[in-house]
Amino acid sequence: MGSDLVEVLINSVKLVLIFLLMVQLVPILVWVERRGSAFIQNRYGPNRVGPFGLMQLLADAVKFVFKEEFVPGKGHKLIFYAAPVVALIPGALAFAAIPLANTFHLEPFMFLGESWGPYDINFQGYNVGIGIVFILGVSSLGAYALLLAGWGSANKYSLYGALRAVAQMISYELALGLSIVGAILVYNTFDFHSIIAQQAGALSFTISGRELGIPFLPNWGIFYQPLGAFLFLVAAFAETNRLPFDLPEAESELIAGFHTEYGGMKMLMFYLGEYGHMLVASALLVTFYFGGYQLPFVSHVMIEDMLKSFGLGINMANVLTAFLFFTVFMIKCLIFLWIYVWVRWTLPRFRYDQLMDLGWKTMLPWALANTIVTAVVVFLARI
Amino acid sequence: MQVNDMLAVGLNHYLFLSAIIFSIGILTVLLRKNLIVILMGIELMLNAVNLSFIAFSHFSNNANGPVIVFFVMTLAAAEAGVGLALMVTIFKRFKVVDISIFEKLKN
Amino acid sequence: MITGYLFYMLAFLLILFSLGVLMHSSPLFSSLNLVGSMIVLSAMYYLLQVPFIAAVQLIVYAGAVMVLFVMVMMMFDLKHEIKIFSGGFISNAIKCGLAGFFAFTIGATAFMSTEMISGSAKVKTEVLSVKSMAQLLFKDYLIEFEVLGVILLLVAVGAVALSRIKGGTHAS
Amino acid sequence: MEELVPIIALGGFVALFGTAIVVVTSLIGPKPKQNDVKDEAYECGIPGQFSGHSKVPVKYYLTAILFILFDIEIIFMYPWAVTFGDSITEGYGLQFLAAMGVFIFIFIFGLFWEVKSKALEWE
Repeated sequence: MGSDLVEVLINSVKLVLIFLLMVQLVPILVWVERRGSAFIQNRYGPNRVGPFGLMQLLADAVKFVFKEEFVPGKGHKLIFYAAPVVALIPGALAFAAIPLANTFHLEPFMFLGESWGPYDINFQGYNVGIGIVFILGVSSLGAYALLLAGWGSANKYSLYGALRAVAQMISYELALGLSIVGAILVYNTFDFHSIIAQQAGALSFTISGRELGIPFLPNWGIFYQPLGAFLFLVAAFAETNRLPFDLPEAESELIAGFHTEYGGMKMLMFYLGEYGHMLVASALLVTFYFGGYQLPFVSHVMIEDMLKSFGLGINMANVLTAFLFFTVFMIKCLIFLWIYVWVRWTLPRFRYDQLMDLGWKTMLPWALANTIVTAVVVFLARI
Repeated sequence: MQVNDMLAVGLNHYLFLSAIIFSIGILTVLLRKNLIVILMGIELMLNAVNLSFIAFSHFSNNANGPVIVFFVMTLAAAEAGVGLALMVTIFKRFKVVDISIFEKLKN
Repeated sequence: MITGYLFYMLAFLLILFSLGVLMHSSPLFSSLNLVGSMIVLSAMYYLLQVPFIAAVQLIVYAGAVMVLFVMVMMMFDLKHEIKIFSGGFISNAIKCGLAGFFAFTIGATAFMSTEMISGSAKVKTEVLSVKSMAQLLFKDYLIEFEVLGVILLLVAVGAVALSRIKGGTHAS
Repeated sequence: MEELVPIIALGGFVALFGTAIVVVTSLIGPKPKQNDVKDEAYECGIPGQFSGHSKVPVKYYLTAILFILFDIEIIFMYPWAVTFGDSITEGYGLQFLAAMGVFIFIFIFGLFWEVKSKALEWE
């Protein structure tokens, strides 16, 4: 975790901050979702509490805390309480593995009368090296929260909702996993830092030794893997149980799905898990296909030099650049999160058989075709 | 010195752990009545063997272990799939998932 | 140093979860304990510097096989079993004794050969790269790899065929 | 491996955080009054009908089993995809392509068979 006290301190604070970032984003996303859907449906949405209804979230949180504690009579108490806690973990673990900004360098500095450093600090919770496989592994644990919630509440609607949700999640996990194979073929690595570094600069292909470039487009993965990106986006919608794939929560059939019996803070924790999954999916999409934290055509060295020419110290310039890239990354993520809200009010809900057909008979073959075509093209281009 | 000796983990620590897990798996298979739990005991035994494969490969600097573990995982998953398919069929027929069903197979 | 602490912590958890599989009277909790031991094993593989296998352990075992187990448990809705062990006291004692003897034999062998193992083994410090694994998988073990593909196909066919068997009154 | 420490630390922290929320809200919130009707499973007002052995379609389980098998086949593609570029530059790309080609052919055959046999039909 670090070689000396300051590094351990920095890394611990970083972990907590990244988790709190995820947790704090949820109320904002709920606000965006409510205002956004109101905007799309031509109404106001929450607008009484605070400016633009921003304080509504705070009021809701207070209300959640003072809700009555309730466990269904036939339910299993331990499992019922454990499910929302389990729902939080996969999203948090996965999000902390994604780099949010460039690795920045700290020159030796004085702190508490001693000299510390130099450090190279990753703007991420931990660097696991196998990046995407780790995230797939951790997020596949998300199914347990649903199963535990469904079984623990001893309600047939909950159980059916949970089974539906799990069947849907695992079906689309295939398409999700296979759509990334094309991108891995292009990048030849699992590591996020390396993937992002390969997307720097302007778009350029190397086909059997000759260099072809399109100078006005950034070198983003979307131009290499358009079909893969689209399949990934659709599969991510299904993985997070969002409309048009929110069959597990179809209120006309299943009341509210696996969290029918939940209320108050426990319900909110399921929301945290769901929005955490959305955030991870958007962050992965940005990292794989939209250049990650990078600004198109601008490297972090250029910005650091520019800041230094304004008379800032080296450490200050590096930290400011990292925060700038962090902002860029969050803006890119928020654009995709807005697409989640947008699609919700644009497309109607699927029927369950249509959903399964789409997953198994449409997305899976297309993802397979994408993989084969990418492999052949990579082979022909590099030979 | 004493603490450092304790904390130096070698191959035999992993092998010993693997043996313990394997024995617990064997006991699960031998002692439990429920067929699905017996299947889980088999999974536990396979995992114990996987652990020793990985430990051997780690301490002898060899990449063969992980590849074989990969194969074992695949076969274990296949075995679990067919095994559970059988369990569901047995449950449909006998309404229990117990090794006592084997006594009823005579007629 | 830190590896030692991590090893003992993970080993303790692993044995605890495995005993949970063996001892818990509810099959559902047995399977949840097995999920726990799979996750701990994955952490242990990470400790042994094969992160790819650790992730595959999470995806295949914890994320797929055990989900199936837990799902089947929930479908059957099995109650706590009053009598969880088969056989009588004497036969169980013999079984326990045999398993204990087995563990003792392996453990004793492992400890007696301490000199040999720590003498000849050079501990690897770098992470096993996926590339060296893939080299083996797609060159040396090529036949086995393709055969595994066929086996998976056969299992898929078999599972579908087994699920088609009619019997009892359960909804199909 | 050093990175295991922060992963375990974050997992433990999140678990503690969640448990703390559950415990604290259960202490702060109003205590429930015991009530037989309230304890019943919520089924929109009609009397509860949850019995122990609810009939869950085997369909879900069949989907899960097919998922496992295809998931493993996809996992096998990951080390291949990562190594493929290097294998081309080192001169045995064709061999790698053929190895995975046969595997993917078996995959496609399996998928085709599943679709044909109506194992993936939902009514």
